[in-house]
Amino acid sequence: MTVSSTLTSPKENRQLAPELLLQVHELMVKARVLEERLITMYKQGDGFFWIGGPGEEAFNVPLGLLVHKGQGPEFDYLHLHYRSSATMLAMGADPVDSLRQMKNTATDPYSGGRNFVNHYSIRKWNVVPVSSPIEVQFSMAPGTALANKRFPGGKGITIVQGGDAGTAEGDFATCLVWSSRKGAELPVLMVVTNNQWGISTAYDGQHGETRVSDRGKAFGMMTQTIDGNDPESAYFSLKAAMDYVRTERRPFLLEVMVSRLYGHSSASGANYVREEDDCLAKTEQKLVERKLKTRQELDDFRAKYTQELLAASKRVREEPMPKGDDIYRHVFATKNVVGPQDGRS
Amino acid sequence: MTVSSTLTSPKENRQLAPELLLQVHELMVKARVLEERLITMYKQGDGFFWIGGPGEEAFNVPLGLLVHKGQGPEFDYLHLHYRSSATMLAMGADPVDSLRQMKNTATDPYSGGRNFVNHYSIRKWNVVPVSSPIEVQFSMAPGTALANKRFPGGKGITIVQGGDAGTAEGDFATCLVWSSRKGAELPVLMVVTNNQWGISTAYDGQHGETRVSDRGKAFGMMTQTIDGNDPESAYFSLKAAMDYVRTERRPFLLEVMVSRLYGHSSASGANYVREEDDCLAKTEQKLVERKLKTRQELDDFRAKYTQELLAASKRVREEPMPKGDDIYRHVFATKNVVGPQDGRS
Amino acid sequence: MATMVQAIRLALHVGEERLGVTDIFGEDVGPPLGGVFTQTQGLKTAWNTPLDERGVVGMAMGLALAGQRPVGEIQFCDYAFNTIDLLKLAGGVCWSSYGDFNCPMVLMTPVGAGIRGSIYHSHSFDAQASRLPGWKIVMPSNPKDAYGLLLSAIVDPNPVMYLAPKALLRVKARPGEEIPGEPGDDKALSKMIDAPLGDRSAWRPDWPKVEDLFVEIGKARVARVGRHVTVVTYGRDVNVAVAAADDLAKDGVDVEVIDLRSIHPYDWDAIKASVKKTNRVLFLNEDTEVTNFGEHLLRRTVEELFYELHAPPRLHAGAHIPGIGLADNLEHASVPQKDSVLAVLREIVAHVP
Amino acid sequence: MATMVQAIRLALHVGEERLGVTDIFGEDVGPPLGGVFTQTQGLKTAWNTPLDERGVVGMAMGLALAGQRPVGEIQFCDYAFNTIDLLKLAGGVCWSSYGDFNCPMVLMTPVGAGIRGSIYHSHSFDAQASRLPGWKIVMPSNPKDAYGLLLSAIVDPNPVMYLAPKALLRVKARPGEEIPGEPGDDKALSKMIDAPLGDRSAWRPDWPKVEDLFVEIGKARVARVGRHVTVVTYGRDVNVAVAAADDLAKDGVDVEVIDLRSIHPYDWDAIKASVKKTNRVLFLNEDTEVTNFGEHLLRRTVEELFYELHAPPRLHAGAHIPGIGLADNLEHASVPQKDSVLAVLREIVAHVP
Ligand SMILES: Cc1ncc(C[n+]2csc(CCOP(=O)(O)OP(=O)(O)O)c2C)c(N)n1
Ligand SMILES: Cc1ncc(C[n+]2csc(CCOP(=O)(O)OP(=O)(O)O)c2C)c(N)n1
Ligand SMILES: [Mg+2]
Ligand SMILES: [Mg+2]
Repeated sequence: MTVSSTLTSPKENRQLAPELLLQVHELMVKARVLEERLITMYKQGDGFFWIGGPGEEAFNVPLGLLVHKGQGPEFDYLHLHYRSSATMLAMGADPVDSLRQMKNTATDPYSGGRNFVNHYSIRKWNVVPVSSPIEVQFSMAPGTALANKRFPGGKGITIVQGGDAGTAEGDFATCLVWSSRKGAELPVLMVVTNNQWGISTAYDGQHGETRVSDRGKAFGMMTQTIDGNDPESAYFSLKAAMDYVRTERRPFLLEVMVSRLYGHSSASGANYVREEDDCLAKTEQKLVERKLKTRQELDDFRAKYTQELLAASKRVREEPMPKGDDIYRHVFATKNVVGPQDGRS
Repeated sequence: MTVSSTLTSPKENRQLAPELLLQVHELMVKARVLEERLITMYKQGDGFFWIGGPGEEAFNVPLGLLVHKGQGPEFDYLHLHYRSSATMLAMGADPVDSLRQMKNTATDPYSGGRNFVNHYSIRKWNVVPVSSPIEVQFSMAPGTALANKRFPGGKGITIVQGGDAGTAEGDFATCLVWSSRKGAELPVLMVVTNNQWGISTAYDGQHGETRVSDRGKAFGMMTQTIDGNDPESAYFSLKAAMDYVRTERRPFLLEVMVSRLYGHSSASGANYVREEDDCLAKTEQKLVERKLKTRQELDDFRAKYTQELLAASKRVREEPMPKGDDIYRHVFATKNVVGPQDGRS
Repeated sequence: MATMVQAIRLALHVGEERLGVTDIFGEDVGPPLGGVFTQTQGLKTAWNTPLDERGVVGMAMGLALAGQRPVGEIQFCDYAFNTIDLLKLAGGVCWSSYGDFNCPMVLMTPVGAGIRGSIYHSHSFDAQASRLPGWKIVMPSNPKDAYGLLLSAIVDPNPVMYLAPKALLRVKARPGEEIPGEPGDDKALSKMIDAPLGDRSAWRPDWPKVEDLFVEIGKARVARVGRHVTVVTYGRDVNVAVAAADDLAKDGVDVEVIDLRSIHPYDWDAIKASVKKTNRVLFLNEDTEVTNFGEHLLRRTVEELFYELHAPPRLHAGAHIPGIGLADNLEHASVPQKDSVLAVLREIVAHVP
Repeated sequence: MATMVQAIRLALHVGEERLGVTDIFGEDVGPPLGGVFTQTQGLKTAWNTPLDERGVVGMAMGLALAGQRPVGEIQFCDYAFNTIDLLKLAGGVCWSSYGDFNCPMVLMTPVGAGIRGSIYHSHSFDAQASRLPGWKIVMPSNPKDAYGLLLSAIVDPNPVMYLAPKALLRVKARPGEEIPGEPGDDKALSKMIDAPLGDRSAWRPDWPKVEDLFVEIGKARVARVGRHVTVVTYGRDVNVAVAAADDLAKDGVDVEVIDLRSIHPYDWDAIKASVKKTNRVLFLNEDTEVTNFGEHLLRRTVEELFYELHAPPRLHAGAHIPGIGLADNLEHASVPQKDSVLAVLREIVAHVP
C-alpha cells in the first residue's frame, strides 16, 4: 500500500465498480438531505441546535461501508465526531432517529432527548456515545483497541475520528503515545477530518505542522493525508489503511481534507458556503460523465428523498417529549450491558 | 549549528577552555556533594523526602552558566525539573538554602518549609516555582516565552525542562503546539533530560518514538539529542541551541541523555547505582588526563566541601521550624510583585 | 444601556487602555469572531489560541508570572474540567512560593443553564471554583456589576475567575445599572462597539469614554430589601429570586435578595446581617446539589446563627445528575425555576418554629 | 492479619481469578515495582502505563465500554485533577446514552495526609469525587472493608472510585477485621504475597485461598456505639474519631462513630438513626472545608432533622488553603488531629440547647 504525506498518489485514482459507486452516491445524497432537513428543522424552531457533517460524505460514507459492524471486541469500535452522520447512515442507521434527536423527543434512541443532534450511541454496532468535549474520544480509543487486540484471532479495530483544531488538545497526543508503544502497538485508525477550521479560527496561524498526519511519524506510525472530497480515492485509501490496521494490528494516522459546507453549526448560521468544494456535486458530475445516471435521475432521487424526510419530520413532531421527572433515569446502570452480567468469568 | 537526531556529532567534541572546564567541574562537585548531603540528611531523619539531580550535573551546570540571568522578560525564564540543583548552584544559589528546604525550616527561602527539597522559587532570577505535578511546566512555558518575545529588542528566552516519562503527558504536546504556531513561534528551549526511567518504569515499552526529540520535527522545530554525561559537548550543544532560540526567536527541542545516579528518590532507597555512567567521575578523569588537576587535589576539594556542607547542615538543624498558624499566610498576595504594582500602565 | 456582553467588552477595553491588560485570548476570542458571545470584539490585544484549554490556562499563568496582565477565556466552563490541576496550581503559586511570586491572571468563562445548551453547554462552575484556594471568584448578575467586577479582577494581584452567567449575557441593563460614561442610547452604543455582520476586516470600534468603576471583590449587594426571608444567591438566579419575591409580595411576604457577586471571598457580614433580620434563609444556585457552595454557606449559617433561625435553612440547587438534558422539560426539572423557588420560599415562610 | 495494602492486593487477585478483572494498570503498577505502595505486586494482569493520567482514565473507559473489567490507578489523587472532565464523562456514559451503554470501571487512588507528603502527596479527593454524578465512591478504613469494598467495586456495573487512605495502607487489621481465608500468621502471609527486595524477576506469589466478601456499596458501619454525640466520618479519620472517643469516654462522654465507607451513594438511614439517638453530630473529614462533602451531609441533616438537634451540627475538616505544608506543624495545623477533634466534640457536647 501507499503511505505518504502527500495528497492522493496517482495509483489511488482507481475507479469503484459502478454498483459500489452508485451505492456510495445514494448514501451521500441521503446523508446530505438528512443534514439539510436537520438544518431546516433548526431554522423552523424544531430543535435548539444543529451541528453535523455536510461536506464530509465522500469520506464518511466509505468509512461506514468498510466498518466491520457488530457488538463486542471482535468487531470494530467507533469513536466518532459530531459530523459523522454519513457514516451512521452507511452503517444502516435510521435517519428518522436523527430527526428525533434534533427535536429532542423521548423517542430519540441515542440519548432520550438529552443530547444535541448527531451525538449517537449504538451499542449493537460498537458506536460508543459521542460527546461534545472535543478530542476526549482520542483518550478512550486505546482502551477499545486493546480489547480488539486481545480478542483471539480478532480482526476488529478501533476507529477514532476528530477535527483538525481538536488535535491541539493533549488527548490527541495521548492517543499517539498509547497506541504506538513499542511491542504493545494497538489496532487504532486515527482519523483527522481536516476542514481547516475550528469554529471561526483558521488552520493557518494555529499549527506548526504542515500536515497533521506528520505528527504520527515520530511514533513510527503509518501516516497519510488524503483528499476527502472524492469518494473513490477516499474509499481506496481508507480501505488500505483499515486493512493495514486490521492485519498488522498497528496504528495508522489518516488525515482527510474535507469541506465544511454549512459552516460550523447553527451558531454560525448554518448557511451553504459556496467557496468550499462540494463532494456531492463532484460525485454527481462523475456519475453523469460515466453515464451511470442522468441529471434528471439525480434530481428526482434527491427530490424524492427530500420529500420523505420532510414527511418524517412532520411525524416526529407528534412524538412524545421527555417528562421532567425522567432526569434521574439511568444515572446508575442496574446491570452490565457491555460485558458479562456481573463481571464473574 | 549542527542539528541532528543522533548523539553528539564529531565537531562538538571540542574542548572547553581550561578555566571554564575547571569552573564547570567545581560546580559539578558542589552539586554532587550537596545532593549527597541531602540524601544523608534524609537517611538520618533530617527531612521527610529526597528527590534531586545527581547524575545530571554535566548538563545542568552548563545550563546554569549559560542562562541570561535576571528578573523580568528581558531575561531568561526557567521552568525547572526537581533534578535541577546543579543549574541552581551554577546560577549562584546558596546550597544552604537547599538544606533548609530539606529540613523544612521556616528559613527555607523557596517555600517556607512547605515544599519538598529541590522545589525552587527565585523571582529575582526568573526561576518560577517548581511544582511536583509532572509536566505542567510545559503548559506554562509558552506564556513566559511570549513575554520574552515581545520585550523590545529582548534576547531573553524561556527554558523548560522535564524528564522522559513525563513527555507522555498532554502538556508536553501543548508546549510543542503553542510554541511552533506558524508566524507566532516562541523563543522556548524545551529540554528533556532522558534518564530512561519514570520511577520504576523503563523507557522501553512506553515509547513509540526512538528519540523523544523526533516529536518536534512535525512542528518544524529544530531538534537534537545529545550526550548529557560529558560537560564539554553538553556545553557546546546547549550553547548552540540557546543561541539559536535567542537569535531566531523560535523553539528548539533538546533531548539530553543523562544518568539517574541515586535512583528515583528516597522512596526507592536513594542508593548509588553503579551501572549508570557517572559524569563527575568521567570529568575528573579528563582533568587528570589533561593535567589540570591531580587525583589528590580532586579528592581534597571534594572532602573539604563535604565538610563544609556537613557543618552547614548542623547549623540548619538549629534554625526555627514553621509554626502551625503560618498555614494561612500568602494564600492571597496583597500586592503585585511580578509586574507593575496595580496593573495600571 | 449596555448588555452584559457589551459591559464585559467595555471593561476589557478599559483594561487594555488603562489597566495594563496585555493579552485577551482563548478559542475564537480574536478576530474575526471576537468570542462566541461577541464579548471580545474589537479589542486590540485579543487573539485566537489553539483548541486546548490546558494551553489557555498555562499561557495565562506563564504571562502572569512574567508580569503581564493576561485575561484568558475558556469558551464554556463545561470545558474547563480538564484544567483543574492547573487552576489549583495557579491558586497555589503565591502560597507555595511563600509569597515569592504572585499570579495576576483573569480567567473568564460563561456558566450555567438557560439557553438549551444540553449536556455540555449548561454546566455551572461555582462549586468547583469555590474549591480553589488562592483564587478569587466573582459572578455578576447585571451589566454594571459585570463591568465593575471585571475592572477589579484585572487589577487584583491574584488569579481571579470571572463566571459570566450565559443566560444573562444578552440581557440589557435596567435603570440604575448604567456604566458610567456609556452613551444613553442603545442603538448608538451598538453602532460604536458591536461588529457588523459579514466582513469585518475593515471595522474598528469607536469606544465610548467609560469611567472607572471598581466593584469591590468580596462585597455583596442587596438586590431587594425584605423582612421575612433571605435568599442568598448570585448570577442568573438573582433575577429568578427577585421575580419570585415580587410574586410573593402579593401574598404579603417580603423577601430580601442578596446578590453575593463574589463567591470567594464572600461577604459573610452581609449574609449574617440579613439572616439576623429575617431569621429565615434560602441558599439558591444552579450547580449540582451534592457538595454545593450553598451548602458551605448553610453550614456556616448553622454554626454561627443557629439560634437566630426560625426555620431550617434551605438549599435549592441543581439536580445531582450527570448533565442537563436538552428538551425543555429536562432543563426545567434540572435547575431552579421561578416556580420551584416560590415553592421552597413558601415552605420556609410557612414554617412554624 | 493483612495490612490494607495486602487486602487490596488480595481483592485484586480475587478480581482477576474469579470476577473477570482483565486489566490492572497505572504508573508503576506492573512489574517490577507493583505499585508505589506495593498494592499490585504479583498480579497477573498488572501492567505499567505511560506517565499520563488522562490516558489511564481514557484506557479504563475504553476497556469498560468494550466489556472488559479494568481497574486503573492514579498514583496519587493529587494527580487526578487534570482528568475531572473524563471522570465526569465516565459518570455520564449511562445517563447520556439513556442506558444504551454502561461503564464498569474501577479507579483506585491513594488519598489524604498523614505521611508528610507535602503539597502534592497529601490531597483529599472525597469532596471532588462526591461531585461526580454517575460514580459510586468508596473509602475503606480497615483491611477487611478494603477487601470487601473492592470486590463490590469490581462487580458493580458503574464506574466506582476507590479512595485508599494513604496513611492507613500499612496498618494491620485488628481482631475482627480478618479477610476470610487469610492465613492467621502475618509472617506467613507476607512470605506468600509480598515481593522480595532486590531482583524479583523469578518471584511468583503463592496466593492464599481467600473467600468472597462483598461489603455492600452504600452501607455504613458503626465503628463505635455511643449515646451522646455522633461522628460521621470515613477513611483515616475513623481511627482518629475512635481514639478521641476513647479519650472522651474517660470523661463519661459516649461517642458514636459512623464509618460511612461509601461516600456516594451514602447511607443516610444510618446517619439519621444515629442523630435521632444522640441529637448531636460532627461531620469529620480531611478535605478542604469550603464546599466540602461533610457540608452536604450537614445540610441534609439540618433539612430533615432540625428539631432533633440539641446543638448546632458541626463540620471539622481541612483548612481552606492551597496545599498541605511539609513541616510537621504545618501538616498538623492543616487537617484534623485527635486533639482538634476532641476540642470540637467537647464543644458540641457542652452545648446547652
Ligand atoms: C474541549 C472543548 N473545547 C471547546 C469546545 C467548543 N467547540 C466546539 S466545536 C469546536 C471547534 C472544533 O474544531 P475541529 O476540531 O477542527 O472540528 P470541526 O468542528 O472543524 O469538525 C470548539 C472549539 C468543545 N466542544 N470542547
Ligand atoms: C502528574 C504526575 N503524575 C505522577 C507523578 C508521580 N511521579 C513523580 S516522578 C514520576 C516519574 C517521572 O519520570 P520522568 O518524567 O522521566 O522524570 P525523572 O524523575 O526520571 O527525571 C512520577 C510518575 C507526578 N509527580 N505527577
Ligand atoms: Mg475543523
Ligand atoms: Mg526519567
